[in-house]
Amino acid sequence: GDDSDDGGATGTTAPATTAAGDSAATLLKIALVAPSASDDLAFTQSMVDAINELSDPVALSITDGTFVIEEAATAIREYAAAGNEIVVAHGTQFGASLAEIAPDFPEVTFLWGTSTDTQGLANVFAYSPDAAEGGYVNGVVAAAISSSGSIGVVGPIEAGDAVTYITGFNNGALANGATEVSITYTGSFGDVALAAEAATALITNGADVLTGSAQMVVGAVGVASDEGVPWFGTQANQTSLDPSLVVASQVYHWEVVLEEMIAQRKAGVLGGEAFEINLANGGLEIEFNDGFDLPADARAAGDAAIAGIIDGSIDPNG
Amino acid sequence: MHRLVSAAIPMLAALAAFACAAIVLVALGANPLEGFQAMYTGAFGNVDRLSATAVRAVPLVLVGAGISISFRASVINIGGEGQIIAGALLSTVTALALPGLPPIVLIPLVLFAGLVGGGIWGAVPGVLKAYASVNEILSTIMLNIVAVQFMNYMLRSPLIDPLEIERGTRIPQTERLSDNAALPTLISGTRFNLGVPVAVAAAVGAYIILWRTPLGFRLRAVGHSPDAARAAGIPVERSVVSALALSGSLAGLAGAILVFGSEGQRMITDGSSAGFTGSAGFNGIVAALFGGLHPLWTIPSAYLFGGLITGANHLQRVLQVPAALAVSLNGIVVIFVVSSSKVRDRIGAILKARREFDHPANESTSSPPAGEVAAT
Amino acid sequence: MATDTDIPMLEMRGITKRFPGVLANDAVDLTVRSGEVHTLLGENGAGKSTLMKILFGLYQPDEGEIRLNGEAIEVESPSFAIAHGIGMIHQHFMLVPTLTVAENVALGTRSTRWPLTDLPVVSRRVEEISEKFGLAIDPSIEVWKLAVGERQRVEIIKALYRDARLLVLDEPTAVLTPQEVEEFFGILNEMRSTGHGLIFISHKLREVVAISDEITVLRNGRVTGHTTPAESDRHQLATMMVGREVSLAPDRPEIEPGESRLVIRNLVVESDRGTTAVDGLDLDVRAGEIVGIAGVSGNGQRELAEVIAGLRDAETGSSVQINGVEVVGLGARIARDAGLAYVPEERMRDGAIGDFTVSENLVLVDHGSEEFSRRGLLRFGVIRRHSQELVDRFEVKTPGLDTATSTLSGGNIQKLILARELASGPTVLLAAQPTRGVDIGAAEYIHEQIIEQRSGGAAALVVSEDLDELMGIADRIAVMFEGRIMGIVEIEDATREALGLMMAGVHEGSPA
Amino acid sequence: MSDFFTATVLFSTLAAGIRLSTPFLFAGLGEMVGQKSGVLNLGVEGVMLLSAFFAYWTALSTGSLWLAVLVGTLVGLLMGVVYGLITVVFHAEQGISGIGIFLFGLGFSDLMFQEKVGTPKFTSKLPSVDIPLLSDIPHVGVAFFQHSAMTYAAFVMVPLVMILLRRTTFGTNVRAAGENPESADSLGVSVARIRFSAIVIGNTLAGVAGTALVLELGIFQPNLTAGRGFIAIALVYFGAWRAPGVMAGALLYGVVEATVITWKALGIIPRSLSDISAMAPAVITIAALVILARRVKPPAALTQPFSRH
Ligand SMILES: Nc1ncnc2c1ncn2[C@@H]1O[C@H](COP(=O)(O)OP(=O)(O)OP(=O)(O)O)[C@@H](O)[C@H]1O
Ligand SMILES: Nc1ncnc2c1ncn2[C@@H]1O[C@H](COP(=O)(O)OP(=O)(O)OP(=O)(O)O)[C@@H](O)[C@H]1O
Ligand SMILES: [Mg+2]
Ligand SMILES: [Mg+2]
Repeated sequence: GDDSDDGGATGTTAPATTAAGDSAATLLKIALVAPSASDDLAFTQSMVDAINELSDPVALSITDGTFVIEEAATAIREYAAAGNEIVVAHGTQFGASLAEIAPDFPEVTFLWGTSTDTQGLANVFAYSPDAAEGGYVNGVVAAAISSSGSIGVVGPIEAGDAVTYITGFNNGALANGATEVSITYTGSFGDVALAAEAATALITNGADVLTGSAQMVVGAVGVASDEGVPWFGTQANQTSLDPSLVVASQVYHWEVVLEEMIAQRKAGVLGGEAFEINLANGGLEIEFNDGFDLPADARAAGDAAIAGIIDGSIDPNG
Repeated sequence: MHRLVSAAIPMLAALAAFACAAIVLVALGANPLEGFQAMYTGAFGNVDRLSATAVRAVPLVLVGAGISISFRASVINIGGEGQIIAGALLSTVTALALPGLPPIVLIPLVLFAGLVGGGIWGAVPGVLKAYASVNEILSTIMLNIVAVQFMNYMLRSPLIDPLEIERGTRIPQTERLSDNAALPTLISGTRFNLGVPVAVAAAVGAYIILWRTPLGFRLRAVGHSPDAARAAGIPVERSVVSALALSGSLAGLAGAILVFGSEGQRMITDGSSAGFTGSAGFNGIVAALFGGLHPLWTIPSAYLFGGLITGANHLQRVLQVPAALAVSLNGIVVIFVVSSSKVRDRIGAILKARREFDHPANESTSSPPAGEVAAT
Repeated sequence: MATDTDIPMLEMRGITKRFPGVLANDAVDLTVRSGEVHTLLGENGAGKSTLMKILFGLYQPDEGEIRLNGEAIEVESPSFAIAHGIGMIHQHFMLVPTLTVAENVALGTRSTRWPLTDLPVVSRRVEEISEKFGLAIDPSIEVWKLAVGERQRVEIIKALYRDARLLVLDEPTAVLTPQEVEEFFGILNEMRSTGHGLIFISHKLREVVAISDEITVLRNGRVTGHTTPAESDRHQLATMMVGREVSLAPDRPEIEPGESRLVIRNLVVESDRGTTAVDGLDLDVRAGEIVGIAGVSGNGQRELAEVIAGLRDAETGSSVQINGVEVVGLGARIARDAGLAYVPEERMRDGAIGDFTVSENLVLVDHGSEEFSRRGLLRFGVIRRHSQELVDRFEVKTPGLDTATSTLSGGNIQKLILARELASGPTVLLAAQPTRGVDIGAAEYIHEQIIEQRSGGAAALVVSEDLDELMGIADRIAVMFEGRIMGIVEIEDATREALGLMMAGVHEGSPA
Repeated sequence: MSDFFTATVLFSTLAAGIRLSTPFLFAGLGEMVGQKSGVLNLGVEGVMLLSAFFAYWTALSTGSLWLAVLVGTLVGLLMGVVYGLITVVFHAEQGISGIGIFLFGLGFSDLMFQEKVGTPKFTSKLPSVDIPLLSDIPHVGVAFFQHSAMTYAAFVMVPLVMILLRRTTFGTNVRAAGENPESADSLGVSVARIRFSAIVIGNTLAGVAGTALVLELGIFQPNLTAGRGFIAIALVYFGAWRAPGVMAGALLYGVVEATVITWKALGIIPRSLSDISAMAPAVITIAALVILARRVKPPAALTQPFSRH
């Protein structure tokens, strides 16, 4: 079922990221299909950054902003047919399509995330973050700096990665003395105005620290920033949104597992394994913002939580 | 002279559209000629592309055929998005409930469930309009919002794949649906599946309903003049409900096909309606209006529009320009070319000529003298 | 009366206008002098409105010349016409129903308080004009609330407000009651005496004879004659326009009426405005008789007809039976299934669908019957044959069966509706204003058809404001006043005077 | 539980509702003016997005909110000219061209954002203008008198639009063009010019709506409007083509939205019903219409292109 005559058209693909001087032919050809924009300061950007961080330069093609699942499926199929060696399907929602496509291209390695399993496909590597870990650490630090003990969370819909992060956050905050974690799901990934009003409502109701997940949280960050309420980020370093109020961000370093997957492919293993980035393997990192005047004890609580999670003494999901 | 002008206008419109697109492409540092070439190959380049375009056109054909019915009855249905979702949900539930049925039974059943789901979601604004004077533009827009939230709720909670709960990943999707419900691929190696002929058949059905049946006659009568229709004994309120229910059921069928003809074979949400429908609920309106609100003309019109979408996506991949470009290009082309009424006039003229040639009634009345009463 | 100059106010020379398949005007000449009422007479579709629309800039002529006060002009748009003192009162009202009278009048004119409206100023001028020409109207009322006669006045005021010297009146009286026509003629006389030029179009010969100074007759788009009331009487005029003898009083064979087919008891109906429109009405119409309902419009006739046709609900306790079937509030289908045929008053709104083809309109009521549909599909062959037959039988002038009905002339649309309604072989016929706007030849034909139904044993109820019409065809005439029947007169005893008194609400012992 | 009923929460919810209704109000009034003239504009969402982006970009690159408001408004005006050309001059089908504008706005604002801005950044936001004295009234002040200038402007637009439509010659012409263009034409009113102007006004207001939305948030995102343009269209039907009616609809929708989000934040609405409760504004809007049971007809010539033969 592969349609080889696509090669001609897609062959013109300009390598987006090529170290100068390298001839594209010798580079590993990677294609990325992702649901939001490459510079979204969140999920998609984390993967683009990671690929750019790889030790060996690659020839990268990107199809981003394909939130329509069927369109993403077309792109995945096309990239596979066009001779890319690795196709990254960067979106949980693409998994079902991948189950159909991957068997048609046994020579291609597909990376699929976030997912904890490969659906039994031999040429699929899965990757996922244990977002609860960073959530937990953020929660611990948040509780430490909250004077009211009331912390607000703004989420999109109660599903996927957001739930994992928020669960960890909730556990961390409550474990460190927070009295109340108010979690609000706005019902939308895109409604910035609603996220802003959610943050306003949380603050009115006494929250003095906020966090949130998904792309609409910028609305909430804006409100936090106006009200002088500290903010915790996830998925990417959100410090640039407010250099004085963003306390810390959980950042995804996919390159940790990407390197491993690429190595496996070079060794002839095309897939079949699930990888996780976490604090222990350095795939997850809590980046503290130096611009925020974080009390030493809060920082210490955070570092302790990180250590505890790494050594297994703390279960962020528990 | 006048002829020349009216022929030139759509050409100029097309040129203007391409000129605009070219400017944007150049601004993005891409070669416009390569871009257009990529667009063409992406949409119609080979069997595989043609099939992908056909698959992309399926929801547009269905929504468009449905829109033709409702607009002909003077009911403006902007609720395609919600109706697609409703049809998809009901067909999904059906497949979840009866996974073991053989394909020959299950496939028609899930498609029928799609029809019913969309039909119900269409009938609601119909009833609201007919019996509570709630304008359908308002109610269909609002019901789109309700449908999305309902889908999110269903996929997040009652219908969620148990594995997702178990693993804690909580992705809002159903388990993989029974393979017995999967729409078979008709041209192997391509994505051309059973959904395509089903959509075409449904459009033909819509045509037959509108122009060959008493029901369609009534809908059109109500559309043109509710007062005259009422005085002639036509049930106006019921016709309004039928129009929206029919229109919705075709959109619902599109929803079922999106689920069971998809690569994924399960229903999943990204929280928005567009993620699932690809905005077919809106784009179907374009297909229908460009097809002159004629269900049969909606087929080529949807195919062209589908090609515009697949072509623009392909262009995006080939030239590595942002995906948002594809959406803006679609907008530009729609604005310039599709909305140029001269194009519609021409289509109208073609339609008219066609009607004069192969009007079915003409054939059957060849016996009585064509004794038309001349006006002079 | 005429001004002393030789130059006529308006000269139209050799005007030709073609529509697809129709030569609407064929080298038409028309001369109008100031201070005269010049009548255009002609059958439906003869081209009268077309000629006038050309004069007003709504259509462009294919050939021909227009001179206004001796000067050649090219009327490229209505604003040009208005600027040159031409006013037009259209066959179909050109009013914006949601605007007030003053707003309608002011539309398109300059405001002294621009950009704001100057409605008080407009209202004052409207009142002046009203006073001068006797056109009573409240400028602040919204037009949709007005009765037809009042809307007519607004149209005239609109023209006078713009200082129209030459005024086209395209069938202004078609919708007026006899009283309103009287008043209206008063206004025209006033305008004539102030040197206005008036072009008048009407199918009512009695009016034409009464008001005209000059008469031009059109047939098939061509001028076929020129006369004055002094030279020609009604019969001659009728002959001139139709091209053959027309009988103004149709034959009505003697028949003994049978059982009651339409029985109305204690009918109480509310109007749209919430007032009581029909107030405890009882009436029987028997097989083989035609009952006329006379009355000044607005006395409940419309509501009565709509209730019988199943289009309007009545208060509880009301009863209307068609062939023994109760139909009140059950919808038009029930009434029709019980044997009713209905020719509505507003033909373009309720009677036919303009965008449907002639053929589609001819099966509008019966499209779902066994005859026209089988196994859920329409039978186009049968429908076409049936339509062709009706078009031939009822002499509907149309280029073809697939012609859009809206392009037919008014009279032909009315014929089409009658053809459809009568073809079903009704046992009860309800016809409201059946010949309104219809030319004399067509009216004759419609009357014959209604009488033929009567002969066939149908019960017919004809609502009309045209007393001549009712006196010509009815067996009995019931006069409605304020929602009740003032009296019922057998045709032998009916006089215009007696009926007129009853219509005005004066009680007189009814002879029956 | 009873938290919601403390005055503080109650009135801040009201304030949030008023904030949320601001874009609806601008866009709804604009759509209403267009519809009154007989033109349906389904492109509101697209125009809002374009204006939002360009206003944001201006604010970001110049730091001037005034300039941003001006640019956002002008973009709306420009789109009005474009839409006017398409529908009035070329007699295009209104449904298609509106959706074309929607698609273009959605895509182009996203494209420009990625090309010109990329990583989201905050601009300064519209400052809250506290009305002297009134804003000090406990609770009431917070709810009604501590809003941005744009919010006050939206409510000031209500009487302005009423005056425009009811008291000016232009307004009379607009209503005539939407109700009976033949009649307007027969009196020498240029239906094309009137409709064109009405469309330009309508789109300008849609542009202001997008501007108000983005400057209230201080940040742009692709598809920032999240369907608000379509809701604004629906609210015109809710308001039965009357400015106060559109205002009532905008407030109803906005306040219900604010209430739901507040109740979620307070935990009054359990998380399991988060999506179900998000239906509330839509459902309540429909329900309100059913209860009101009004029978108001749209302008008679709505969606009908006009041309003389
Ligand atoms: N009576 C009929 N029987 C069969 N086919 C018909 C009939 N009327 C129309 N059609 C078909 O429908 C098409 C009409 O399309 P068109 O868009 O011209 O509709 P229309 O006649 O203008 O409808 P409307 O009167 O509602 O505007 C023709 O191509 C013809 O094939
Ligand atoms: N816009 C049009 N398009 C096509 N044909 C038309 C149009 N207007 C009028 N006609 C045709 O031109 C002829 C003359 O019509 P016109 O309306 O002038 O008749 P009329 O004398 O005013 O009739 P009536 O007494 O019924 O009003 C008719 O055959 C009519 O069908
Ligand atoms: Mg006429
Ligand atoms: Mg037609």
